[in-house]
Amino acid sequence: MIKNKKIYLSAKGLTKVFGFGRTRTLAVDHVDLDLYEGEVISIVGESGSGKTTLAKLLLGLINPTEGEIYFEGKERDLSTNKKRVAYWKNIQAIFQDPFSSYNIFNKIDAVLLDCIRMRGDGRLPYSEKVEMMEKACSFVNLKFDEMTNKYPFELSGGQMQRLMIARIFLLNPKILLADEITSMIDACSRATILDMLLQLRDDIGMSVIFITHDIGLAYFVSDKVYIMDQGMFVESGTADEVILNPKEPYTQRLISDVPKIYEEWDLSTV
Amino acid sequence: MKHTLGQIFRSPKFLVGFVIFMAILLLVIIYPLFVTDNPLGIIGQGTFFEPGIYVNVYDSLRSPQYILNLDNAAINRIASRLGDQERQDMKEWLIEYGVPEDEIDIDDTESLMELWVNNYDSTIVVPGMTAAKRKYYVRLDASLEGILATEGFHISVRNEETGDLDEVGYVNQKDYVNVNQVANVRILPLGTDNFGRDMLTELVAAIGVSLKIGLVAGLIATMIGLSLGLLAGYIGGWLDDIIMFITNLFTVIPSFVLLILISYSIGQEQRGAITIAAVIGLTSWVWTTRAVRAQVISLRNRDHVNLSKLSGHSVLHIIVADILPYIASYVFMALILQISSGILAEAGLSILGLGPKTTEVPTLGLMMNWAMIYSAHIMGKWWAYFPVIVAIALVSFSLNLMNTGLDQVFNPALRD
Amino acid sequence: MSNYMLEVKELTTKYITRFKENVYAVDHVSLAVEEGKSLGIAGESGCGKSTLALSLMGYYFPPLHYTSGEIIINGKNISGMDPDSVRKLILGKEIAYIPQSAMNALNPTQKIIRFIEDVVHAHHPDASKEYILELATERFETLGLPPNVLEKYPVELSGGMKQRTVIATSVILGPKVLIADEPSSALDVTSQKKVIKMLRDMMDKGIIKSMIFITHELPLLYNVTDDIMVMYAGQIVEQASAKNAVFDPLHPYAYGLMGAIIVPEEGLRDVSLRAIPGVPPNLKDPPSGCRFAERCKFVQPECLVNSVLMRELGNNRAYRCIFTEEELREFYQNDKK
Amino acid sequence: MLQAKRGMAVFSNCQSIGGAALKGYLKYFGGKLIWFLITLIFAFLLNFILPRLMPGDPVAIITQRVVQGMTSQTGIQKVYEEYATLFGTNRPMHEQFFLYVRNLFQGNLGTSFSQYPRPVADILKSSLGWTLALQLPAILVGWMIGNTLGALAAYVKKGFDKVLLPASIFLSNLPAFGMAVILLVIFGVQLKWFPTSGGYGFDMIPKFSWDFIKSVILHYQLPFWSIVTIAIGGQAIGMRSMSIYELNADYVKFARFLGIKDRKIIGYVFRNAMLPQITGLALSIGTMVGGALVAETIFSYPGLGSTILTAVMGQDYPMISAATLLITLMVLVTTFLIEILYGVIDPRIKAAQTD
Repeated sequence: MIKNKKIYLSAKGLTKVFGFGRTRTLAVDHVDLDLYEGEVISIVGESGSGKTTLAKLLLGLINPTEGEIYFEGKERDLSTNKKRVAYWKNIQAIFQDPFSSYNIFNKIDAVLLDCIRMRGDGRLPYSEKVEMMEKACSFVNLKFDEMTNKYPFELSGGQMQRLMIARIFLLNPKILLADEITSMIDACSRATILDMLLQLRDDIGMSVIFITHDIGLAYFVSDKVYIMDQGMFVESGTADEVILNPKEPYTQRLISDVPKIYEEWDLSTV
Repeated sequence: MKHTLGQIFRSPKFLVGFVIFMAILLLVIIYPLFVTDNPLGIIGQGTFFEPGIYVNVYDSLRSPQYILNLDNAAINRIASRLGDQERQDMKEWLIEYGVPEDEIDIDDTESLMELWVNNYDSTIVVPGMTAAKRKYYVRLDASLEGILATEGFHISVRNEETGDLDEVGYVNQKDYVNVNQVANVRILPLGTDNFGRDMLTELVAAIGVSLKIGLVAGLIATMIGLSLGLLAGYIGGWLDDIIMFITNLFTVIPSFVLLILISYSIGQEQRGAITIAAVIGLTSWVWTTRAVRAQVISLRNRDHVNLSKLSGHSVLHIIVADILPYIASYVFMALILQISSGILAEAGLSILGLGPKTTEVPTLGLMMNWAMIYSAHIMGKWWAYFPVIVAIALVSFSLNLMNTGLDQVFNPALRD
Repeated sequence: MSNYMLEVKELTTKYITRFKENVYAVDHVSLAVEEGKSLGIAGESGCGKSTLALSLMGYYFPPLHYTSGEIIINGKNISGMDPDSVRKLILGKEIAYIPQSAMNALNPTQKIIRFIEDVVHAHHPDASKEYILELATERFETLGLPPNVLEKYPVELSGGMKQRTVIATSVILGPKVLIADEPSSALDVTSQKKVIKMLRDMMDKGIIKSMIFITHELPLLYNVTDDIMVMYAGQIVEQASAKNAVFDPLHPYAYGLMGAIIVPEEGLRDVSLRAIPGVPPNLKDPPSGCRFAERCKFVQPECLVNSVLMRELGNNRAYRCIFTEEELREFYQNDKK
Repeated sequence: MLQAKRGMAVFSNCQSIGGAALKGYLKYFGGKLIWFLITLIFAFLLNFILPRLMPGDPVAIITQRVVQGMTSQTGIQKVYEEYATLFGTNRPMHEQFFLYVRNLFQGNLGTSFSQYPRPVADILKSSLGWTLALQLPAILVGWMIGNTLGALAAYVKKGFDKVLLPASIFLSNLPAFGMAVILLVIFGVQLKWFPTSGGYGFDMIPKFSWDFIKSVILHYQLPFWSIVTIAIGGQAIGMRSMSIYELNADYVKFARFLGIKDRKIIGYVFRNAMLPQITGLALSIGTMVGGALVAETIFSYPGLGSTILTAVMGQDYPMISAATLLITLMVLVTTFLIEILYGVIDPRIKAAQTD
């Protein structure tokens, strides 16, 4: 069923090198990736595997050393600020730490108003903008009037992360990149966050790229899984293929190292 | 924002520093409103007049006289002429002469004078006393001669035609004048300096100028530091390497030596106060650049900056809205330190004679320099240099205290 | 009744914040661990589990202050002991502590062996350097750590290696009780497994007599500890064997928590995850009745009235709720439909 | 004392530099060395150019002084040309620079204008000895005392910290000459314990007799203590905040929970807080030299400070550029040495250097 969908994003031979001489590090090493409309994929890797660098490459926040990124079949061109903004209308992100995602000197309304301006509705009367913001907040079951002209430090982690999703609701991009968005959130509010994202996927066909170290989460939420280690994709395929019967030794060891509760967790294979 | 302001004004260190600094600032602003004469105006003929109230003798003779019967008036009059040294010498002579020591009490002026008058005779040759010593005693005896006299002074005026002196008035020992009624009275709380200028007025003006120099130097250094730090930190790459190379160069070359070289090569004529401030500013931006760069680098890939990019903001907007507010507190603290070091640098330079031109404007450094050249400190003229040191110390102490207070507000780990 | 390595009765400790407010992060906690057994303590961030770890050590320094309750280690009541003798006789010897972030738990400018010498000399001043080196080498080898680590500086070790070195160091004197506060959560999965294996080996080989393992990762606790306690807002709300706690939780919070577990195992994709709305209460002035009341799906008016006591069910199973076991099981039955 | 024992432990660990680490080391210090040389060249350039920017013509001033009595214009002109060639000021700028550098390497720093026939080199040689003898020990002693006081303020929280911090803030921003003058007045003029100016008695000729040395020691005291008190203030504040940071580090809590006594833990903290202060010393030597120069001029101590002052008064270009170059060199060398020493002492830095 994925096949007849449009292809949103693909990367060919994507590479990123930092530093030179003594401090030269190869963060992303010739990575290939395809993302279809409405598809949820996960990039799973330990810290230092290069998954965050890959995320920044896909987002266009940093430029690749080698390889190309195609958006909707055409090669991506981010030479001018106008082109970059046009690209960012279609691809957005939510980051790991809600507390550091907000500018502490601005009220949280600024975050939502930025999105409205970026959508091109900047000149709408303020009342209409408030209406939009109320709709977005209700989507993430927050009440706008409880939120408005508050400063970030007056909100809880869960509320802030949900406001980030409200932001995505306003921009309704084609692709959302979620970088470790649940690792700072308590388990019991994790489910609500995931449901909201999947809801957006069903409503507007938004495709999601999950960046995570939590293999359980990847298995639970995504259609395709890419296992990443030292900048390279070690294995990729559907969630059941990769996680339930992995072929590569690295993936096998990775899956066996995760504690299980239904099957026996074999501690001898250290 | 209100919340942090509240916190700032609750930190004791900041408050003390702020109060001292404001007091100095107010002094510099308000004092010239009352005392309008030129700080470099020479009013005293002669060097280093002691602090005190200077009453015009001529006018006091003209002003109304009042009779006051004060019992220790005579003793005060003698005491003011008999220093400890003279009392010691008198005691010595009397012992030599044969008066038993326990009878002599040099603190009781009256009994000492009586013994002296009854026993001293310049003709007696005391064994073992040099000729110079004997002449000294003769002079001492003569100077005491008039003290006990009870009659007053006759005041006379030379008559143009006859050429002789007509008596105009008589002043006896109990006549007093009311200072407020004397036409010309000048209070010199800090006396005068070696040129004869009123120290207090000069000091206040100097503090004002030094503050201006510190402010200009501080602003220049902080602006350079901020812009270079932002460029190096945010844009990075080869630009960062060049800026850091220059910064490292300036870190190693001692800024004070650089100051000497530059201000020296400007030459005496162009060295006005503001040029010196500019030179100090141009050689002391290194610390701020380094610190701002470090902070900007850590901010550059923070999530809120990336999100701001993703929300379509321009680089300029990101720098102004997302980077600057985060480092504003640090930059302000750096400014305070730069001002304080600017003032100290100017003072240091002036001591070496490389400070601003002397004729136009007094600065704290210049006043120190003049005091040193005319060795006020060796001759014990404390009012020529000590108040200047205290002024410099107070200004930089208050600035630094404010900085430490802010430091504790902005990084809680340092809170004691 | 086999003897308890660690018994804690009604322990209460508080934080005094900078604004002089009291935060009761540990509120009348009671627990006991028998010899050869290990106890897991699960809870979300901010529930007071890390504070509990520090409070169990019997040694307090600002901002944490002791309020009331008893701590009995290997039969010795240490709650009344003066701090210096607690440090000399108990800390490192009877009870050991593993911090969460091992990254900077070791003195950065000192070799590992020098630090171990200091630890041993704190309790046995006359132990010779050779004896200590021998003891450390033997202990590192039994725990699967290369002995040449002893000559290295912390900065030369990887994250996983540093954490395992910290653990080996803290049990060098064979303490009765080991308190491990999130020992593996900052590590990658592979290093985490090595740490867990090390902890299990130490229990099996009798290097330590008992262990309290504190973490928010429930699948870990299920595989490591014999019993599990669930903590919420400074109080213990559920106490059971590992199996019962995960598969048959009684307290509504525990029920919600266990429903939110995600593990990469077959069949998990079609199970709908459970969520608990709302946020934990502020510990500065906790609500009077049941502290979980405002977030509980099955809340009744009487929950909010008086504080709820633990209900014992025998063979050290208990939960803190006013409903009986049957009522709760019935709620969960029709909640699943 | 604690310090000595700590020092031993420090040097015992530097033999353990393995082969691979050595290669990393050399590459790291190779880079540092190149940067050191570039800075040196830049310092040469600066010291050469700046005096030459001076308005007015130095050679004209000397000829004026020399030709006092002469009347004939041509005579004066000839003397001017002779000096111009001697000092090379009539050659194009870049040629002058090469001449300047060539002389530099031969140790010939040109002849001093103000003290004419005497070459700059030996004026500097004599004053350098005095400055080194005064400033290095003073800066080190000030650094030591400052750090110990700072550490004490951090550990002994209550009384000590409330008193010491404001005092050290006040001390550290007293101007260098301010402290010098105050000490001079109190101990020199009032109490007459120490002489107030000069490096040794005026009537003495420098020789190794006991009373000459006694006189030097006496003259040494006031300038020495005025530099020390300034250094104390700055270092104390730095050390205090460093110690507070270290005291809050996790290893302190972990060590306590293993039963290690506070005295030993404070030993760890002191050492970890002290090491970054060594870089602090390297960085602050530059600024301290400035302050110390001023203190020298107050006591007319025969060091580089007074030499620079007389050179400035006498508009003596070769003297000024040579003296400032010398100071820059001194600072450069000490900073470089301390950086090497730092790598040896602090394993955290050694790891950063070799990986």
